Amino acid sequence: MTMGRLGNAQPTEVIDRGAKLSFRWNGKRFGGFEGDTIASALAAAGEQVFSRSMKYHRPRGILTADYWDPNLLVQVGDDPNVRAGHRRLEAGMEVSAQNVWPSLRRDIKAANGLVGRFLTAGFYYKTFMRPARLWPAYERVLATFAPGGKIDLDTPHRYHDKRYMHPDVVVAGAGPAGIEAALAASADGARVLLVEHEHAVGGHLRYDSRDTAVAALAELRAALDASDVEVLTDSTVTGRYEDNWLGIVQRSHPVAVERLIKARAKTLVVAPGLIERPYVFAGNDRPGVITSTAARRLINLWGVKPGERAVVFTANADGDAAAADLDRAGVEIAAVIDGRQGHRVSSTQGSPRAVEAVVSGGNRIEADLLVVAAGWTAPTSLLNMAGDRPVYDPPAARFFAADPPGNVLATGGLAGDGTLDELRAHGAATGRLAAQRAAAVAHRLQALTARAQPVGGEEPPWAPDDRIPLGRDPHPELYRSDTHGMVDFSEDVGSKDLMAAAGEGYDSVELAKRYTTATMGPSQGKLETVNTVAAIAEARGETIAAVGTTVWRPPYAPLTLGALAGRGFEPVRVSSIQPWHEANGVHTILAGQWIRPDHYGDPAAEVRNVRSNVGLIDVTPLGKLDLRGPDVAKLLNLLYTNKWSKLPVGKVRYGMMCAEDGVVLDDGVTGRLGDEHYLMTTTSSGAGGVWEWVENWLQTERPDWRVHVTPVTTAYTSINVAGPKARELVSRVTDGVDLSPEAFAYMEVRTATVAGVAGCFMWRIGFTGELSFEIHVPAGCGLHVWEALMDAGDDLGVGPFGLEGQRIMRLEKGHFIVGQDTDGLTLGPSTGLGPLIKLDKDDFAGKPELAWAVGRPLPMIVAIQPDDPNIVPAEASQIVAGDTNQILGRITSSRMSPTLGRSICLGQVEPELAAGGTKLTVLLTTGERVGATVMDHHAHFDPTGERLRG
Amino acid sequence: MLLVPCPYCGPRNSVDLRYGGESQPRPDPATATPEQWRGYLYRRDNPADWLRENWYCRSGCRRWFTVERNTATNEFRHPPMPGDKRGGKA
Amino acid sequence: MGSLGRRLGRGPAKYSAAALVWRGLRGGQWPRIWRDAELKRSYDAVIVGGGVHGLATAYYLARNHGIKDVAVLDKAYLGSGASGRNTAIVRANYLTPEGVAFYDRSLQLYNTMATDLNINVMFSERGHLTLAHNDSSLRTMHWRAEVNKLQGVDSSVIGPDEIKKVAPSLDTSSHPRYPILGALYHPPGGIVRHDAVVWGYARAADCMGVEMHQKTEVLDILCEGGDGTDGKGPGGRVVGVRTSRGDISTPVVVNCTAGWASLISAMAGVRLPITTHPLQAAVTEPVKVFLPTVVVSGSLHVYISQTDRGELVFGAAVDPVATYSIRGSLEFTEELAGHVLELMPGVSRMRLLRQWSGLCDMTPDYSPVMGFTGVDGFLVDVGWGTYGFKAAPVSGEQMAEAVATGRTPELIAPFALSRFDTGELVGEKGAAAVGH
Amino acid sequence: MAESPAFESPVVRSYDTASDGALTLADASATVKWLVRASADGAVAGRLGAPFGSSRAAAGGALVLGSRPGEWIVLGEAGAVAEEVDGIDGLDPSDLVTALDWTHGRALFRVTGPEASAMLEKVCSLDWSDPMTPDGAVASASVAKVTCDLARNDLDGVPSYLIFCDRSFGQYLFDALIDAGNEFGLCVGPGGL
Repeated sequence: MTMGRLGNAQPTEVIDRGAKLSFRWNGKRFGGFEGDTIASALAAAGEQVFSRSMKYHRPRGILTADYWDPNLLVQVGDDPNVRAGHRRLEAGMEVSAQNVWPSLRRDIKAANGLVGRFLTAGFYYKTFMRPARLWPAYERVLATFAPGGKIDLDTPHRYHDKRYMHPDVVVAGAGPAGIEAALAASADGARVLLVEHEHAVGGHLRYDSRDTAVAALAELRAALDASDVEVLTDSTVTGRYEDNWLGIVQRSHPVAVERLIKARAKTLVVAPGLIERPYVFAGNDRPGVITSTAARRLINLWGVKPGERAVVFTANADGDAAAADLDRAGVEIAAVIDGRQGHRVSSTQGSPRAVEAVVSGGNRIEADLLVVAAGWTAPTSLLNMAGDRPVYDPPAARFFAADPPGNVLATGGLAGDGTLDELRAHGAATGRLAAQRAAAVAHRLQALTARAQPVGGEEPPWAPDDRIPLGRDPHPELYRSDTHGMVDFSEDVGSKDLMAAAGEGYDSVELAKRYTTATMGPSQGKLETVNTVAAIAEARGETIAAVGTTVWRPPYAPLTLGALAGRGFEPVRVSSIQPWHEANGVHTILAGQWIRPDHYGDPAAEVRNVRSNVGLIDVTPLGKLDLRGPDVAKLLNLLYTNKWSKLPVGKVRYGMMCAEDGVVLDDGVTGRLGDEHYLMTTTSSGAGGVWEWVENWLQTERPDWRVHVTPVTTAYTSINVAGPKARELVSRVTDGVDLSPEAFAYMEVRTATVAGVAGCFMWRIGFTGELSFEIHVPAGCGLHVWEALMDAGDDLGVGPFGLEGQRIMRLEKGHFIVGQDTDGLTLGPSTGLGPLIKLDKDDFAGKPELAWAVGRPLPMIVAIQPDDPNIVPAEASQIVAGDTNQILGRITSSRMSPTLGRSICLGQVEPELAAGGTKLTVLLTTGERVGATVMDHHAHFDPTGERLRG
Repeated sequence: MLLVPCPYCGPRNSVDLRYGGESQPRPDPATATPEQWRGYLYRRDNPADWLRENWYCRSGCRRWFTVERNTATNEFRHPPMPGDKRGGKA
Repeated sequence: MGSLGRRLGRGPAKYSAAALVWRGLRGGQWPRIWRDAELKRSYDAVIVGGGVHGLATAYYLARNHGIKDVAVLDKAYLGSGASGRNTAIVRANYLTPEGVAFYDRSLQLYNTMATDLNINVMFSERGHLTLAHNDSSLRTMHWRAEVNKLQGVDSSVIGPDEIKKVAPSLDTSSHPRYPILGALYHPPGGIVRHDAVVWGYARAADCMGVEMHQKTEVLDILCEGGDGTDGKGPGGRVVGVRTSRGDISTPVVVNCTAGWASLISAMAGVRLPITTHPLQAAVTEPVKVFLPTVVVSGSLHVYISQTDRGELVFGAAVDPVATYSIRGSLEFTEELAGHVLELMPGVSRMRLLRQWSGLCDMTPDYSPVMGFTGVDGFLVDVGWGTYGFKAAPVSGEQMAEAVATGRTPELIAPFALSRFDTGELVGEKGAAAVGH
Repeated sequence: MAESPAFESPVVRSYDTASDGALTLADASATVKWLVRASADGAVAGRLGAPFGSSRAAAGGALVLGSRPGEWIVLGEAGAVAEEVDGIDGLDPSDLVTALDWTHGRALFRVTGPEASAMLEKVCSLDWSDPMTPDGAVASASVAKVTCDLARNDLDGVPSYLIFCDRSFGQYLFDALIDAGNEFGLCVGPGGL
């Protein structure tokens, strides 16, 4: 076929012949106009072959000339699989063909066509089994057949954006019916969003050159401009999810590359129109064989003459209209074959430059263009995304949606056929119904929502569907001619493949689809589903209705990962002291969402400084819950395994929490600040979970208890001052509290003014085993207090220490960490804190499991020292039985202790190995086995705890 | 995205809540046999039908509540939103 | 492959390149993969669920134990459930010794499956990377690696530089939020063509006389002598099955229904430690192959592989809300895309083509429930969560042995239902937050 | 209350605070905020007079937000807040009442301008239309993946919203809001309510 630009401007064309654009196609310079698509510009320049087919590498040309055209996937710069039938031409575009080797014109893999009969669908399941060792080689070859474009791994994630919307009515598809629906809904006071997949509104009117159509489109556009309807073009409703939650991708956003809109529509009107269906016959995928829609789009939108001499196979009015357009465009009509009269096209022959149509009866007609109008596919996707299946209507020769939910309404071609006026009237009626039902939903939502304006009056009744239904024009059932041809153009699956698969037993549409991969390609069944079903029905000798179709799955049209990801929010939390950390050479570590100081260059030195002088650590992420009320003690008794009833004011106590299955959940200290006022601390990672856990107990199991729980984790900046000189340092900045050991003993809490900041809580506790003061400072003054301590302690050698230093020191002290030294099955008694599990309390979380566990031999957490003090077994090193591979435990924590100058560990071991002095074999990650010994105490250092009591 | 009928806030997106699973009574720890207690811990009816279940309005009012949902259709019993789910009835 | 080979004979019914050519020339029709048999009134054993587990169980019953009077019932078509919806990843690098031994056996069976079943299941042994983004997950990777090594499974922790070699498309640069600190690398892991496994087992079982009955729904399980109503429940025994096509008498019913396991078990009066959650997956449009291995991130709840067709296949963790609806959600694809781009920023222009979901039968300890139930003749092979596909061959082999011998094979003893009465759960919980 | 001499906001970066008023983001973290808990229908609830979802502008200038069932946030000048909360815990001995100074615990931002709701629609899934979120409405929701308390508090008829989050998220959320507001020409205004 020979294509070219028509000399005279078409009344409906969208190109600006005054605005020339230059771009490159496979390296060569081409020209086009503003308003062209990539494909229309190339067609105007006479290009006929745009791609090679997946399996046989057959030359492929324009088929539908729109977004769904399976032959028009091209690479544009770093953007693969671009729809050349849809993507607007831009100056300087670098466009190249995909799936060609070495080139579009000469493709060596086209030789596959010759052996095609051996490469029947699913052939790879039947071969390459032996010799098995060769399969990887075969696989590499198969992989080279992967279709599609190329990924440039340096492609940046450009600016993508998202927004939420809560419109009353969303209309998907801006054809005449969709526009009328939007206008009518808007006129009824609904907030309406009209979403059009193409670059402009109008649907099929856009490429209809008849005066009535041109006038109607102008009228509809004017009405839209005058309305409050929000219109999005080059945008697609990609999916309808639960409760009318819609995904809408806007490719035309001024700022973002793409914007994903998440809309909670009160009602959805689905009006995408119909998609023209290819006809199956030998050579139906030859360049020069196009749909009637493609012919009309090429001529009327872009002024492209699709050929010189055409055969038109038409079975409907649109085919007739295409013939008229071709004639007007000066294309010689060699023959019009009327499918309604039972005539058929049975094959084409000739080179890509000349299709020779053979019609039923065997007559051959010379031509360079075969235009086919064989029927329609109804893209009922948005109507059926809840998993229900469309229903086939033989007289109309297409599927219709099964009854969708009441807040989803169809109009336009999905609802039926009719004159333009009938379609517009149905659209308007649908819009009104959508608005009425949206009003009922809006009323209900507003009435149920606490913050909403009080809504007056009765809820509007659920409007009945009194639309005058559209008719269904009779249409001949044209699926396959008397020859076999291509069904799925993007997967290279023919009717012969499908019928063979059905004969082999893959005779349900799902099995056939899985076996042949028909409908699995980029067009996702838009063009090929019905022909696929028809082929299976033919093979089974059953009706299309009996075979049925597959479930439509989202997305309606493919959308980029960039659009789905959007900007990607990743919240991070920092303490008030973060600016100081950053100014002082901190090495941070991510703990959950927290950015925390890991160390400031030399963790071992930080440890030595704490042990000999004094150090400060920022422990703000430590979970803190403010507990108030007369029943707090009861609550603590329920949450912790130990007893809390007798905790005096001013004292703090350590507690361990277990879940209902007895597994260690969290631990921490809780202090009593007043008669009915406590402050609970949790692990940093457990803070959120423990809070929900507490609320759950109070709201569901103990609603009668009078306790208020308030999370105050970041209301306070938490600073732990640790080291022999801690008291000296703290005393220099603290007023109103006697810090002497007699007045303020270990495990006590005071309220103090620190560095002029009142209302600070001061605890005498510490994870490090040193004399420690943990100061909780109102967060707005946290940095101030930290700096005051740093200044005041200059002569004492005060310095910061980070998580790593703290981890080393807690390991020296043998304190376990929930989630590191314990795991998802570690029961309370395994921690060695059995004495803290008070089974004589009448109830507490996990009590039954713990009661049963106490008798049982359980794995135990123990302190372990390798016999060679210089060997630090990696955490997770396994403890094994001698030279065997039998696992008896594992190292859960290990470090070199700067204080002891030797390696130290915590580990979990089988009960029989838990006694102090037991010799263990540790399997290092290097494979070497080394000896180690279980210690008498968890604490490697200062087991009696004199230092922290000091 | 499922709309969950929070009795305090009103309908909320499911991601605003934590799913609490099947609602079931906690056995009396004093008298529960291992089988009863572990039945409470582990075993579930898991019907494809109406289910009494718990939700926590995590991003909203921070209240735990119990509702009935049909696990085959994800329809909530009280209060339903008009129009959605099967049949298109209000 | 023994009896299978005899059944298929040497002729063109057997799959081979030669047969392919022969048919290509002769243009003959291949025989049906399985016969459509009449549903009989009685069978030695009935397997509920025509997925990989049910079909594998039937295959091994016939092949290893000569029990061929077996019916596999499915309410839809074979492989219509999770078998055809999973992301087809296989691996053995589990956390617990019992888990490793079990899945390693499964991997062995996958290795020889193509020749055993005479169908190319396209087992692509391309390696499996589990990324660690923080020190606690890195610690878990080390833990798994050490346990794996002790079991003779090829598995080790590698650093960012080696990761970059294995999968160049990963962003191993210092990353603000999800730095790639290391990964558990498991060379024997890979992907398999899941449908081929379903068809292979069905075809092979069919050859040995097993009957596959599609569109045959089980409505009730007929019991005698149990504590519950109609003789169901502990202490009772199975006498038959009521189906949408009539009653069948049988002494043995095996429940292999994954997401629907609770409903089928309830028919026998057995309450399971299972809740049903959808697991969503998605696939992109094809691009030229660039990702040579399977990539998993537990912290990001995502796993990625690229098929030979060039599509990226994505999976994630199960949806938090228990439901039997497999409608799928937008938020899943949003989260997924965000996480994929965290790992591979270069693919932002790839287009998501299709999303779907399947049902997972989740247990409290991320391990299956296999074997006897206290109702005589009623066995379960359930609780497969997100790891059922990779376990299908060994599960079929072991369940067949349990049915044939009446004893629990050692390999599946840790997965007995009774552990939920004694509280002796399996320790996979730690590692399996994302279970692929 | 923030009696300490030096209250430091969690927003530590400095921004150009020139504002054309079209869309303004202000850091009001230093504002005194109290949290009150009591039964939703007791005497305290009566005195505070802002049921869950609504708010009340007190005569003394404080703003009372019904942030949750049985939970209120009272904010404003120290004196004005004191007027509302002083002695509130003694109001009804039969009711458990908690009143605590939350000034340091919560960052507070105010976004004002005709486009304010359009900007919020980019980062929060609530329906910001007048019927669903009228002036005075109070709710809690995720904003850019951080759980926040939100209140609509128009300024002379111009839509304006208060956003409270955990102090530790303050800097992150402030930057996320700036990013969301860029396309509307957002400016950072001078601090304070």
